[in-house]
Amino acid sequence: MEIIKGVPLTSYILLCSMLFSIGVLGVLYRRNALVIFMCIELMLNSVNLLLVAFSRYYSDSNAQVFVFFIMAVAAAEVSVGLAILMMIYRNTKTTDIDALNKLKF
Amino acid sequence: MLSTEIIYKIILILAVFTVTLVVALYSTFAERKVAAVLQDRYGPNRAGPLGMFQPFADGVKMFTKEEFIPGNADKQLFILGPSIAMLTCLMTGAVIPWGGDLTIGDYIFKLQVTDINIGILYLLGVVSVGVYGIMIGGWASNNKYSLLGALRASSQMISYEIAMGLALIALVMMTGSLSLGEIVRQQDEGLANIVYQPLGFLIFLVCAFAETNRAPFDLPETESELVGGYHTEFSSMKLGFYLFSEYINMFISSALIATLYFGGYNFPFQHSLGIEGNALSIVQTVVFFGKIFFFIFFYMWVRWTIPRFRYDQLMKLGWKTLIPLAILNLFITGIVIGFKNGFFN
Amino acid sequence: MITQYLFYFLTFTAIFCALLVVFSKNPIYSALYLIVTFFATAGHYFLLNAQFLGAVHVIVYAGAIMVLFIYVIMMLNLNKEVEPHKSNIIKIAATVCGGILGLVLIAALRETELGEITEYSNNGIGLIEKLGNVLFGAYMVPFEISTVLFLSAMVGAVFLSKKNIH
Amino acid sequence: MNEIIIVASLGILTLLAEIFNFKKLILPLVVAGLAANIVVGIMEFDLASYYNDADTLRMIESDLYAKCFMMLLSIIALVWVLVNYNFFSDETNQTDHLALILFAIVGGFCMVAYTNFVMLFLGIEILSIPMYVLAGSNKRSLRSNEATLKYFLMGSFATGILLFGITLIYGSIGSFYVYDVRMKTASVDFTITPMFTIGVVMLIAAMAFKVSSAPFHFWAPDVYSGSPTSVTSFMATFVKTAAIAAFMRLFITAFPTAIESYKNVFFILIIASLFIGNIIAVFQTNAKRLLAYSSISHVGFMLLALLCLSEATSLKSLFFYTTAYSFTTLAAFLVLKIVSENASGDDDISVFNGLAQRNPLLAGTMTIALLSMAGIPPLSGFFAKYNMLFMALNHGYLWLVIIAILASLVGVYYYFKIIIAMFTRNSTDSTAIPLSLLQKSLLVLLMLIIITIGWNGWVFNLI
Repeated sequence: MEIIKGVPLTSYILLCSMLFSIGVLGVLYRRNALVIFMCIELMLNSVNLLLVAFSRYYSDSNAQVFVFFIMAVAAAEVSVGLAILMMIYRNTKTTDIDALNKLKF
Repeated sequence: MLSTEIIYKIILILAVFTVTLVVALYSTFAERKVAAVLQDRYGPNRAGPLGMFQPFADGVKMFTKEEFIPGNADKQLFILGPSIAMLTCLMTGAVIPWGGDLTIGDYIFKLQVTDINIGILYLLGVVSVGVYGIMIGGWASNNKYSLLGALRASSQMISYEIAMGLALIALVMMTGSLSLGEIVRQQDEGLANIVYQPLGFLIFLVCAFAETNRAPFDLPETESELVGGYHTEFSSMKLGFYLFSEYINMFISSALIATLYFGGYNFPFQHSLGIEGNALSIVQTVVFFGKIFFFIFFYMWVRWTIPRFRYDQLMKLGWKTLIPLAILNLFITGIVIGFKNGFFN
Repeated sequence: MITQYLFYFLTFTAIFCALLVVFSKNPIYSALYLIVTFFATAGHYFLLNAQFLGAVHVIVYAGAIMVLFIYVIMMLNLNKEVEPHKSNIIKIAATVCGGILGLVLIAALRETELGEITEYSNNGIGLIEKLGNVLFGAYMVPFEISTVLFLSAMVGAVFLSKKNIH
Repeated sequence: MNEIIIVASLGILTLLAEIFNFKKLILPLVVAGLAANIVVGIMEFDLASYYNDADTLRMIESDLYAKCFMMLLSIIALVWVLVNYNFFSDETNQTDHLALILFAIVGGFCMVAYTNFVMLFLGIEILSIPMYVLAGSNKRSLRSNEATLKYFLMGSFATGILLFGITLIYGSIGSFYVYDVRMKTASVDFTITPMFTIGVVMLIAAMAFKVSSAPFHFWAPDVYSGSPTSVTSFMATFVKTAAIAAFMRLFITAFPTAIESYKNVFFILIIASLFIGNIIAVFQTNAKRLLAYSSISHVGFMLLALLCLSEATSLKSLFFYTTAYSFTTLAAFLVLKIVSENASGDDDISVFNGLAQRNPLLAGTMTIALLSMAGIPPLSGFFAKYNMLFMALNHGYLWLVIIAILASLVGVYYYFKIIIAMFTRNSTDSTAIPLSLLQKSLLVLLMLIIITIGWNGWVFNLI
């Protein structure tokens, strides 16, 4: 079967670090709550990929099961998060997080 | 060896591709004929003998129509939408076993493009991606009717995917395999799965109707309320892609119903007929297509018999009837399997 | 050899589309690029011989989560560029922060001497039978507990979206 | 495990109440169930020290630590439900609120008893998701909306960081079981790699976020002040206790030896929490924000126990501190809730003006609670702080003790601001505030708890 010839684990670690950083960058850079949320999904996704790479490296199924739980939690989080966004949109007609500034020091 | 395999796979893929397209093409014709029969009229009969060339005439008409993209539409997405719809519906054929093995010389050729061990998951994945074609198309048109149609279509497909998945899980629990090839082989040894999973079959059938957006669940394109639904703004071959993908979906889901619940390419008493080897495989393929054509006919029969649901009825059916039923089915299946394996002793 | 090319192709796609997720003006383009990123990740899963997770990844992320995202974008009709013009300082600060985080991670993890995955042959850890045994064996308790998570997410989503009669 | 099963079943029962229409009964049933849970827990308490259920497959462990914190969380939950009886009075949302709270309690139990990172992660999420929803349970209010959105976005962001941390630790250890991590890190040939360090630091950051320690505190004031007061009091007591217990458990089970390598991180967390919490609180005019900042400063004290993990009294000090802090905070929020509901939802500090004349019991309870928070002897808050500082002193952190004392002196100022308002200012509205019998008895009960639990150290010696 397809064994990854010549792709060191470090490549996967670097790839996932980059994806994770891009996710963090997006969270800080964007103001639209929906896009911020997508960037968080991107972060979780990079974690998943890294776990699968490690699982392959250690020949250990535990990490893949962990990925399973992360997916489950991501799905639950999305359903709640989008419900929150919809609720806010009903009140404010925007998903821009700067429009919500009632609570300031 | 390897190159023979690759060449064979390429040929098989092309063959499946062609057959799918031809069947879908003639399904459009069959649809009109069936409608005519059910309504006691002639249907198309001018183009060629018995109107056999009608689909080609339709195709030429589609191709030569004006290519029109609305000014406010998102151009890239407007083209992407129909392409995804077409792509996803053609992808499903890859895991369906079309017949037994063919032996030519030293080689054994499987009549299945790939027998991956997660075939059912592959199907679910492709089906769930299929929503994007409609969503993107409806969104890109920048038209209220299209948007409403797309919203309806996507929520309908998401809702019915759940019940479909649950019905499939019961089947998987019973067969213990996610590979379609394996499921069909098991039905050769035992009885067809419909005997063990009648409720699961009914749920899957209803969900398959809803997933393909066929009547009585064709709410995304109700012409009386939404003009044309998500493809209101589409014309020419882009519209053709959408319409065509619907027929391909119908063909593929008929094939799936036959594979999962009606023994696939197997038929009763096939080993006592005295034929075997390549001859048997060919007969099996023919039988398999017979089953598929029956279900395609069934689709049309239902379309011209049962009136369309209202949207709230559709959602109620999905969430309040099918999902509880599917869970019940899952539960019963689990208990029966538990008894068979002696968990309760 | 071919897997190496595939690896680089998928990596490039994933990172390029991830950047586009962040920098696209229109939310729907962000969502679509995110879907492409997810498909690239699924490709990586298949390369790593985790077919089952790859398929589940497509079903869950591309088939359910992103559909919900696009659904919400469509419902809210966020067609236009809704983002107000932010001061460039915040954007630059964000870019610097993200960049520094990335650099730190890469610089620190670059040195990791863990060898190649090649040596560890395929023993079917990604196959569904193996995963099922682990999930319903050692991970039985978390599996059951996660039902509480789903229930609370369901109740929460319904609670937030239903209209109150006041 | 029993606690989890009991409370989760109560949650499901609550949902069934909506279907089968016995909503009127459900609140008494839940209260009875929570009380039964506590009774069962106390009966099993002696078993706890050696009771290590094998059938939970090394995912949850009922050791003494877990048992004590589960009991504390159960009692907090029960008192909270009683205190916020009218939070569930709204017929349309009653079962939703109750079910979400019960599920959150299950999450809290998982967080204090995990032996595997999966359970830690699931516990945090099960606790957080209902909290995201409840923070926004006042759907029409923009402040509540903002609170829920901020909480949700930052909470999920922290989850991402937590997961990356767990992954990197897995990458360098090869296991998710905390005891495997301990074994590997304690062995001689283990060297701390950059990957491990980044993993641990990310884990610390995420947990610091969950306990709202500065500099990861920025969400807390907004979320606390935007959410409905009942939910805020749950966050400030239950969620904080569960989070700090999970944080502590991480270090006592997974990296007991690593704490020395990362103590600089903790110095930053502690000093920042003490100063930011206390100093910004001085300028607050909103009572909920003030309590939020004060809770941040208390986290600074709690984290001292993590820093001095090798001291024998660290667990005891932490347990006692969280107990004292939780009941004090519950009392303060109960008073705030009653007073602000009486002032049609206003939660500015000025609502406390002249409270002593309007209702002496309320003013008395609030005074006791605030004095306890400030650390005035002989209230429990004093003993809590004393134990912590004594332990830090034993560990040789004299400078840290001095900083902590200085910071809490600032705290005395703003606590007294409220007390002075209650006793010397005159209110615009001088009508008496009526109290129900339940509220009166709860106020007296909480007051007694605050005064007495510090004496002769029985709570301290439980764990």
